[in-house]
Amino acid sequence: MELNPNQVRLMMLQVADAIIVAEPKLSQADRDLGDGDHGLGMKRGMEAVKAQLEPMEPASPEQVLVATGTAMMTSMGGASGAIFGTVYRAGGKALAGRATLDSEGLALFLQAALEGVMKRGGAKPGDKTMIDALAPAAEKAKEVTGQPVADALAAAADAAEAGKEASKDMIAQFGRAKTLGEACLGFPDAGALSVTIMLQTMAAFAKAA
Amino acid sequence: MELNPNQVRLMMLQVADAIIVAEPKLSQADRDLGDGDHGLGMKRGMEAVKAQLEPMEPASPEQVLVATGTAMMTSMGGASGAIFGTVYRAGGKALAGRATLDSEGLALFLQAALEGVMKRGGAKPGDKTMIDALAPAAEKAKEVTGQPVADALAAAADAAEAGKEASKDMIAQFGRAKTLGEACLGFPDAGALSVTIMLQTMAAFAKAA
Amino acid sequence: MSKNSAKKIINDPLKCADELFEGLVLAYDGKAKRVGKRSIVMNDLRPGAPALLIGGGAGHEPIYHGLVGKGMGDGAAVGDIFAAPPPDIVLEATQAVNRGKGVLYLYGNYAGDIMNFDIGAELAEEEGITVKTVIINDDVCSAPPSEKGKRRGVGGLVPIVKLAGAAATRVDTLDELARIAQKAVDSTRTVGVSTKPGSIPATGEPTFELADDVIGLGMGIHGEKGVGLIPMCTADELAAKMLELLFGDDLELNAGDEIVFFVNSLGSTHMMELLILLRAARPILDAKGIKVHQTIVDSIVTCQEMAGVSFSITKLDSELKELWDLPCESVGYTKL
Amino acid sequence: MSKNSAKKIINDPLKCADELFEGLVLAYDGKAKRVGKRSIVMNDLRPGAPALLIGGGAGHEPIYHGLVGKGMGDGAAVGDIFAAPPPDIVLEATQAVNRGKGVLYLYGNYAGDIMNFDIGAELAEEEGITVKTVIINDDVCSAPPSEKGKRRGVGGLVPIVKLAGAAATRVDTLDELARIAQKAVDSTRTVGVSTKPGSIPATGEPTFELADDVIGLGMGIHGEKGVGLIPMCTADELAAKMLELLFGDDLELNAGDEIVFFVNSLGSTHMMELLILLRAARPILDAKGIKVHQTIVDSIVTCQEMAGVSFSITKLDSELKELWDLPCESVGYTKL
Ligand SMILES: Nc1ncnc2c1ncn2[C@@H]1O[C@H](COP(=O)(O)OP(=O)(O)O)[C@@H](O)[C@H]1O
Ligand SMILES: Nc1ncnc2c1ncn2[C@@H]1O[C@H](COP(=O)(O)OP(=O)(O)O)[C@@H](O)[C@H]1O
Ligand SMILES: [Mg+2]
Ligand SMILES: [Mg+2]
Ligand SMILES: [Mg+2]
Ligand SMILES: [Mg+2]
Repeated sequence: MELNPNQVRLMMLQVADAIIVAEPKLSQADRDLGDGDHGLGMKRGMEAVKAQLEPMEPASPEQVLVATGTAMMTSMGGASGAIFGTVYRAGGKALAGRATLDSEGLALFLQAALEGVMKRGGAKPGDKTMIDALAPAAEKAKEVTGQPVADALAAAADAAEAGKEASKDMIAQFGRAKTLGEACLGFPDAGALSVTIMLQTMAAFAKAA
Repeated sequence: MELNPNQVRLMMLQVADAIIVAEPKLSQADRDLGDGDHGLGMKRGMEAVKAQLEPMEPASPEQVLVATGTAMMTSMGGASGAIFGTVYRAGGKALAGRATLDSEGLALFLQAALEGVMKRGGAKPGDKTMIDALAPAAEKAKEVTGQPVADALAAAADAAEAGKEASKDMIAQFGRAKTLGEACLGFPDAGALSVTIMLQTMAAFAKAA
Repeated sequence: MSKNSAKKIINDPLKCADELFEGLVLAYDGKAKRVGKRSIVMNDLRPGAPALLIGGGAGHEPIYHGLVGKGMGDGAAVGDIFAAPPPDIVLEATQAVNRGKGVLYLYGNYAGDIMNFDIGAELAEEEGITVKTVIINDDVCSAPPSEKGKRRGVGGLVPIVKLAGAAATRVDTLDELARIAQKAVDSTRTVGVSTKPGSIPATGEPTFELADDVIGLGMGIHGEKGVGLIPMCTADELAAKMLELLFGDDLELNAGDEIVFFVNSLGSTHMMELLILLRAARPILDAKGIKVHQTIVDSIVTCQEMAGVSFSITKLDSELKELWDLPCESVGYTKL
Repeated sequence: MSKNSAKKIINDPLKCADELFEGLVLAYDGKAKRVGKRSIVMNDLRPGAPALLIGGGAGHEPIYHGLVGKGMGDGAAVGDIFAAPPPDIVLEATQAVNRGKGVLYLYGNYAGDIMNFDIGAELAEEEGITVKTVIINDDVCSAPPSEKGKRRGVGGLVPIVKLAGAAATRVDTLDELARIAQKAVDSTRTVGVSTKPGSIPATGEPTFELADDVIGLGMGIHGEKGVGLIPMCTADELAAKMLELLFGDDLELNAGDEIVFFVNSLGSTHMMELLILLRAARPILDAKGIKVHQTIVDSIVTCQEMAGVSFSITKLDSELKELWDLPCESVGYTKL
């Protein structure tokens, strides 16, 4: 089972709606550790994504995902604009030449996204950023290539969720929480929460598709 | 019965303490109609008065009262610094040549104070200022000359109290409440409250003397 | 000990006026000096010129005492928190700024200021110093145009002091200085609104009450009543209402007129909000053909942590415009 | 609809950044213009000179975008509320300020700003524009001197931008501009404290929590953690603590050194308080023989209605002092 370009588009529209609904939760997570605007930035980005994708008749998953990244990158600003813009732009480009999104493509997407983000921001796993959800998801996706994409997405989402939970026990090294020291223990990273919600929404879409 | 210069000095020290204690009440009255600092200004003035009068060996009531007015005038600022400074300076000068303060002197004092204040600030009775306590007190003092000064002070204090109460029904024409219109109905003027407390304290002192 | 629920960063709440004054003198970096009890006076004063003395109560910083400087006031007499300066302070400032040509007193229309400056003027006259007085009454919401004597002095004092200060660098007689200062007053109107009270350091108490869902339209800088309460509204709506009140007053504003437009925060209203209001106001001015010669967006006329804003308009004729364009420098307002 | 418990005077809470930006352009009275989505650029740019581009998130007005002007930034890239400007905005600003000699990016040390400006620089380099970057990290309480890379950019950005802006009026190469800007950064240290949070317009929520009886010592301008919480104290005690932290850092300050001393309000802290703090701080500086060449007391680096203050010290060598003394003009800071 795999997703055609238009299904990828519809999936990303659902992701956009899910993040928009989660805005208060995401802002609250950033209030605990940062300046409280993560949900607002993500919502702004997702509204730009919707404006891009709604009229689109996509020829490839790459096209949908790169457009998603570009819309986020140019509308959000802040740390997450650059980070999530990079996720979808770098990740999307890794799907060049692929007509559909299957579990192998998912693994490529997540791995390229992870590498792009690490290169962009200099953070590594354990630094209490969204990487702590993204990296386990990418790892898991590599393990489950061959499975239907819905199952692969579900597995990746679970890994992201676990990584997000694990981020509670980390001390931030990047972003606004980096000077908090031990005071950031117990709170999950806001960006990791966004990654988790995104993958969970994708998994739910693929399961229903 | 009359008060010698040192008794006038001791009386004014009691007045000072009474006003200092009443600071919150006076500030609250000004908060209702003005900028909320009347008690603070009066307290500042009364502390300056105490510093002046405590070491003084006065030769005349005039000396005590003019020094009181000068201390208020130079330490308070604001409307009440000019107004109450004028009360004691103009009123005190009217006692020139008098060795003691009797009920006749009280009438002269209050009348000169009233005229000085009206000349200084341009307000008249009914404008909702301290004049609405001072004018009836001055009026009453004229009626009771010949009585012991303690009785005259008590009568003047009662008249001031009644005038202060009557000020509740007036619409301010001067000071910060002048733009309030009918919104100032129901609240007594802060300066009228100060006048009342001063005369009541003087009356209590004279009665005990 | 007083309440400090506003968490003011102060020492003795009863010494705020003295202490801020001492700080202010330091803020002038040697360009102005302390005189007597609580006056501040420029070090370099043009010899043989009439002097401009401004002043008022403290607690509204940077006004008035922060408006002393080159092309601004020559000196200021400073009162206690929210209290006009007493006459002896007015006198010491008068003596220090006087250069034989007399002194113009320029201050806001409050009973306390008038009485104390008047007594100060009488004392100065006794010493042979000529004093003239111009009273700032720019607040259109405090009384109708027919009762200008009842109008308060508020935000418009900034352009007025700037223009009078520029005049003081040029004119040779006190009459001429007074004429220009009066013209600046006559050409200036302000409308202010408040959304939250400030509090007095010494009591910790807010100076007025205002429900959470209303704006005091036309309120004075201490919370004095204006034209009424209106429901909390958008910046666009508020800007339109404030300009409507300004246009409805007796200062004629026609297409082609040039103005200074001053958007002022009363304290804790953030500059973001001032800029959003400016964005709303300018198209309305433009539509009337009014030309904004200079925009000022700042927090200069304040009342502690009070929230609210004022719009001031000063209409510039060619004389005032020339004066406006002169540079000035002070703690509160500087212009190249 | 969002809460507006702070009673902000705004329109759509999600459009604050765009609207304040439009207002800001008007506040420049034609001296600067809007470019692209949300950049502001001076109209008169010295031909053939390297450019100074500043920028950052909105909501901290007047910084950064209010620091564009003569002898200040040539232009600014403006983000949304509390969010670094996206790369396309950085690019459009870069193109507009570039005069063939390259562009210096000067902004605060925040992950979002670094990433977005870096992407902008990559896009600009693709178009053949040389970009250099100097990052402002003056906040001594955010990391020890050994970890300067973790230090935030806070109040010291004002003297830093002023000095870099002065340099940009004089130097001919980007390298020289970057060298001076870096020297200004290296010569500047800030300590900030907070007493009350500000709130985000779009959510109405305060950005952090702080008990009524404590001060956040060393907190950043969004409420980021500093060296710890201390009990609410007097201005004198606080000034001494803040200076102690500044003196304890790695910027050598010896008798005879000349500095700019900047006392900044983070928003709703009133200038009265700033002046009382200045009064406390100056004798401590004097006792060390440090000479204050210029004092600034103002509210320039803010975070909505947040309460708190910062002290910044910039040490001036003869090169920086000469640059400091040049006049500058902007919405946020003007000097004769
Ligand atoms: N260097 C980085 N690498 C990866 N993710 C980062 C980095 N810096 C910040 N982030 C992510 O960005 C999130 C914060 O985003 P947001 O609140 O929108 O940005 P800002 O800090 O500019 O307000 C953090 O929760 C974290 O996941
Ligand atoms: N023109 C005037 N004549 C007489 N009393 C006046 C006049 N103006 C003000 N007052 C008195 O001053 C009082 C206010 O004093 P205060 O609060 O100290 O002054 P301010 O208005 O400067 O804050 C008023 O309650 C009133 O009694
Ligand atoms: Mg954030
Ligand atoms: Mg009062
Ligand atoms: Mg007062
Ligand atoms: Mg942010």
